[in-house]
Amino acid sequence: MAKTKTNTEDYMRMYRQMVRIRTFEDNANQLYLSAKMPGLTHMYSGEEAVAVGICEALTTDDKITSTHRGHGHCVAKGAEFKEMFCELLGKKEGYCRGKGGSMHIADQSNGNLGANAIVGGSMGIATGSAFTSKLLGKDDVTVCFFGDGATAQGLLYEVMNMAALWKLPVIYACENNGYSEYTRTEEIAAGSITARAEAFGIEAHQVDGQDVLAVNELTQKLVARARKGEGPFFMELMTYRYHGHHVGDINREYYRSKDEEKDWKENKDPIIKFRSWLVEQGIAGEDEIEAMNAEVKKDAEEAVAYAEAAPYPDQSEVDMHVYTDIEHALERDTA
Amino acid sequence: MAKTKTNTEDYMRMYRQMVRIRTFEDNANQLYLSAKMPGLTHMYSGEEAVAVGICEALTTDDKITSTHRGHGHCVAKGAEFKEMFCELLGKKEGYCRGKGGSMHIADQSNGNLGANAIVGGSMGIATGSAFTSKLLGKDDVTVCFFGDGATAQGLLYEVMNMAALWKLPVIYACENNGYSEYTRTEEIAAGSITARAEAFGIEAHQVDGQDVLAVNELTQKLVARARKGEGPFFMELMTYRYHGHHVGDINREYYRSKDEEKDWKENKDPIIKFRSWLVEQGIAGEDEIEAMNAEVKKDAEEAVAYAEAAPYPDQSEVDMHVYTDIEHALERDTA
Amino acid sequence: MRDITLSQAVNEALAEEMRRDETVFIIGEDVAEAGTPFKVLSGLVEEFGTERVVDTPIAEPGFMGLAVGAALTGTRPVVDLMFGDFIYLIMDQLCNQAAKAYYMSGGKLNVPLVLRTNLGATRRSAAQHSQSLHALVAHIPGLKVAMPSSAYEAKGLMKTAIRDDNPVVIFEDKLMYNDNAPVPEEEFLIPFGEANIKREGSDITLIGNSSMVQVCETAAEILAKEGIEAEVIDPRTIVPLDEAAILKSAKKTSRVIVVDEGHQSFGITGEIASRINEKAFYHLDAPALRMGAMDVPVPFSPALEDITVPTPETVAENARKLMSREMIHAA
Amino acid sequence: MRDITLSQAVNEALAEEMRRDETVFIIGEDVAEAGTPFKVLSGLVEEFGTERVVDTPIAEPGFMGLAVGAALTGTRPVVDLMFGDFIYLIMDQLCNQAAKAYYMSGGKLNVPLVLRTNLGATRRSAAQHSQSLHALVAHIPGLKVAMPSSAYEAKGLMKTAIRDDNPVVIFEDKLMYNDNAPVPEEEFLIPFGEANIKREGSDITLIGNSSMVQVCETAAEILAKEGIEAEVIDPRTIVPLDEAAILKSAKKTSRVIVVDEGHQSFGITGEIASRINEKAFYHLDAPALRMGAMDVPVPFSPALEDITVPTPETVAENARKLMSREMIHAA
Ligand SMILES: Cc1ncc(C[n+]2csc(CCOP(=O)(O)OP(=O)(O)O)c2C)c(N)n1
Ligand SMILES: Cc1ncc(C[n+]2csc(CCOP(=O)(O)OP(=O)(O)O)c2C)c(N)n1
Ligand SMILES: [Mg+2]
Ligand SMILES: [Mg+2]
Repeated sequence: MAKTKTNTEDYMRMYRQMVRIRTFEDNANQLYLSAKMPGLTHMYSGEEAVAVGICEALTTDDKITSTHRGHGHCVAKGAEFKEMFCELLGKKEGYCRGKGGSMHIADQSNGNLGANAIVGGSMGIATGSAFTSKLLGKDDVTVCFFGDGATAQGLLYEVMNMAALWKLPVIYACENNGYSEYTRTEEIAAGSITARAEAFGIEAHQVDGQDVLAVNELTQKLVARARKGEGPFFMELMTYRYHGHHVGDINREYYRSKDEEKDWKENKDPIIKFRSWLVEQGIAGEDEIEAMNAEVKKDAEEAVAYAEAAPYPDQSEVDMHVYTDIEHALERDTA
Repeated sequence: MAKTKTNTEDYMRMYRQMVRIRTFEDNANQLYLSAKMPGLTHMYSGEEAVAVGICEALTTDDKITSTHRGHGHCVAKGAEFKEMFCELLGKKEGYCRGKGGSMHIADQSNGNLGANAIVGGSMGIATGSAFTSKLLGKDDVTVCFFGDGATAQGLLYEVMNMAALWKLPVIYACENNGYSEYTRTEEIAAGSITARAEAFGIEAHQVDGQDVLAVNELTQKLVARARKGEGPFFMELMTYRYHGHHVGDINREYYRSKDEEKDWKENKDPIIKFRSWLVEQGIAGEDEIEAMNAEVKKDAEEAVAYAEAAPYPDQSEVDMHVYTDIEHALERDTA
Repeated sequence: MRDITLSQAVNEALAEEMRRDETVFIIGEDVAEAGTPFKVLSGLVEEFGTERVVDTPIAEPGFMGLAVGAALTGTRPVVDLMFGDFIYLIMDQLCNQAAKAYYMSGGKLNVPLVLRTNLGATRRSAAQHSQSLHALVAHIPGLKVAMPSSAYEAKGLMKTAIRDDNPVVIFEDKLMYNDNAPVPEEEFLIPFGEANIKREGSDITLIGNSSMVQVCETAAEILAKEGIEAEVIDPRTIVPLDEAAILKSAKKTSRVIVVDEGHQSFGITGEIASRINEKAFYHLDAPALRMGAMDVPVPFSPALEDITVPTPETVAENARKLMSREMIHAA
Repeated sequence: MRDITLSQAVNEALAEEMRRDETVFIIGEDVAEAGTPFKVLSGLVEEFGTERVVDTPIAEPGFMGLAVGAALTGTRPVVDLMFGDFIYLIMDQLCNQAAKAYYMSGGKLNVPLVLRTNLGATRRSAAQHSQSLHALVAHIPGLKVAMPSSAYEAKGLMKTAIRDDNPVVIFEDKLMYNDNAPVPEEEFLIPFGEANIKREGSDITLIGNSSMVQVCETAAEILAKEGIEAEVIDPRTIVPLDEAAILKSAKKTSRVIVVDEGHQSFGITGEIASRINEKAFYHLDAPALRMGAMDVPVPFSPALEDITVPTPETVAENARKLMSREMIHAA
């Protein structure tokens, strides 16, 4: 694995954050399977090293924009289980008071500008966030997460052009998990993804998205340079999603083989790999790791229980938050 | 100048078509200046070698899509002056019965799918036309004209991706005239335009757009290859517009110098250059050329006079051509 | 007549038209590989191949634009837009290009294209996957807009749409894909601009489209038990709109409720109600009442989402008020 | 009070707000280099520099999306969309993102953004540069929509829009940029949702917005000569809509014409007419009459274009008919 200059505490936090994501997703999936969750959701399991490697290189002031597969980014950027599960269940104490749900979870206090259910929908937002930083003379950096499938959206090229022209502190992070829905990346992406960024004069890197230290090391360097005005940058992170496109996508053999899934899970799992490394390097003992895993598991279970018992928003909230200055939007309709 | 295998007749037709475009534009500009033309229009003068070099490499069955600066493409693809001037004046005998005007002039009988007032708006259309050719097993090729400014539209990258994936017989022809409206290309295009196409696996060429033979030679080669299924291709044609962005853009010094304009007009004019070459090569004498010029001038003047005298469409046409199967669309409103 | 689902109906319509006319093809995301996330197109790629059932990259403006160009040059594309909410992404190609080509060319170019998409909330899909945006396209001259309310209409309208030489947008209700309805085995078409009287009644007219037809029918059943005979009208296409049928019913019952799943304000209900008020004014006991979806983004929480759209109960409730003349605003 | 043009009014509003609040910036095509093709922004780049008057590439979805992100993070962008017809290109960023962020985040994120664009036909600009598309955005909850009808409103509404914490779309009339009107030198704001009674009258109410206010005023002058006293109402913002003022006038005159430059069907007129019919039914002598633009793409030919939009003459003509009760449809 790649080396970084982070210390034990940093390593252990990275490990913990990856386990937190996996555990969150396992619980979310369980909520779906037991018909307790409204709607569908997209699992981040398998891709943990991407979100954690990147977000651990950011400060709370730095911003991210997220995707339909956004739980991992949200946890990695500092969110709490309780508010997240409440949101997934449409409860009032959720991050968005239950109005957003899984696909719109946002946590602005930690710099997460929100998940987005429009593929590519946040590319402009991330670029604009970087624009704010430059205009107001701040030094925060924005990371824009999106999938390989999203590279087909023209919006990406429009905003990369502007980011390059104006040297904005934004990092485009393409999570290439090999598929968009049920279609392989080769079938929907001609040429080379990194070359597309380079054609706009943007420095681009491809990196092993299962190696949290490699991701973190690269991100640290790029963030530091972006803060100095050397951005934008582009990263293509090679990774894999373990579950289906969404929790309901259970029979997947028509588009990808069980062997392929098995290979990634057994041989390239970012948590297993990092755990072995931690032990090998003597940074943590097996016991310590097991204890951490157990603690995270307990946290998640408590948060789920809390969220299940938590109240829904009152019906009077339905027309609140349409406009900042109009408490109940539908009042305007009555003469 | 580059050599091609075309014969005298071809050379003379190319020359004539370039002169026809220049003459058409001079008359259109005059109509504007004398307040006889409704609205504004965008002059193609200076860029003639692009439209002619390309369209002379196409058959009538081949398609083109055009832009807001579309008179040149229209003439080059075989249109008549009379119907064109009628259209510019909003007359019934115009190519679009006066409904389209300069920015929507179309001539489907010659394979011109139409000008477009949305910058980049025809990129999808051109790609779809090539899709038809492939789906129906025909061998026609489509050329998509657009400006350097239009390369900022994300749509281009979306359709180039599909064209590359599906090997469609389409040629993207970027007319780089150095400006989009009042902004220099460097200020709005990061990186390299040809590299953007190459990043999608599309073969791209930059060519001198003032050299009609160079343009023609390259296009002939690419068209032949596209017919065989080796497409898509991309061409960046370096050229210059002599007039303002539109006919009303008269004081231009705040965004480009008179010296720059003078240099292009005097030293890089595609018609002057080709004319000298024709004479040098002994393909035509000065007299012959002058006679041709005079004939074109007369044609244009007659067409203008005809169009000025021609009738407007009847008011009853206002709600015709909204739907193919409803003669008068507004009838549906009456019970 | 056998019963089939709305999904099957769409699938059959497409298969039949693709067999009939080899210029018809389907294009969109995951239409071949997966037969769409709703599995509506399952099996078509097996019969027609990937040349005519074309999986695209996630590039809605791009494949919509491509379809316009294909339609202009001799094919009949059926564009599959996975969610109606993505219509915002293709508005330029749909409204500036497809809708206007025939007019701008003075009748020389035309765009025989079908845009298949969907509408409907209460699926817990939140604000960007639950909108009913048919009003946006109905406003644009040059487009036709069809709103099937059952498997029967889904098949008949789709076949008509494919044969139409103009761009047609079809909105299917996401929640109805598995609903069964009797659909003839033999070929049939449903002409555009002809409303269907789903239920006859003399006391009040309920006009609904797509998902709201069922809501109106259920409301009518509730009302029937109370002695109120509601007439239920399904316009089937909102452009063209069968004004004659609507006015006839309005004049007969003299009370009308227009029900729609799009946002109420600046939507479909205002247009239909206005035409009724304008053209049947002296026949009405009360102005046509409008019931659209609330003017709020669709909330995720089930506790909120369910109250944003008209239901049989709220329609029946308003019908009762209209019958008892309670609905006329005070002053 | 001095007279200034609508262009100058917009320019002043922007300059004042940019001086007041350094988070305000302008972004769009040719806003700096050329001060827009209509020269509305001339001089601003000289005062505020290219950092705050930002020329973009021709990438409407891109710079609109960028502005949404900038607004979410502490700035107040004023997006310049050169022609209202390009709104189709940015609908996703405007309607799926900007309009919904505050709601979807449960009140945590908000988008204080102004989208400046225009509307209006009869400029011989043909179908893709002449549309009046305000109905599309008025339909989407979360957006506010302002329609200035003179230099005075252009200034006051723009200043209010910039200070508003929500996304606001302002449609200016392209043909009015050089029209003069008295505008106070001292600072003023025009609150949203407050209609302006442009002219008092007792016989009939004419409701128009943007370009159509002038049309209604001229119609009122024509009618006055014939002894018909028309009241002219300019809602100034269509979202929020000053229903109270509209209903008050309707009840007073009992006859209403709603005039708009957008396509009539499924547009603004249906909404306003419906609200009047619903809430002032028993006060009306006739249903509110609608006069929108024809439901056709805007034709280029002057011979056709001019008849597609309401004019003072056609408004006056309809007013006369309404007064003489000719407008009620036969049956
Ligand atoms: C504009 C848009 N088009 C289509 C969809 C439907 N959709 C949701 S996720 C997805 C695939 C995205 O693939 P990718 O970007 O690779 O992300 P991944 O799911 O692999 O993480 C699609 C097509 C959407 N939500 N938005
Ligand atoms: C979508 C869109 N945005 C903006 C415009 C306004 N506009 C018309 S032409 C033009 C410049 C186009 O530049 P380029 O593509 O280089 O073509 P050129 O005019 O130089 O031939 C602009 C911005 C438009 N018509 N459509
Ligand atoms: Mg993917
Ligand atoms: Mg140019």
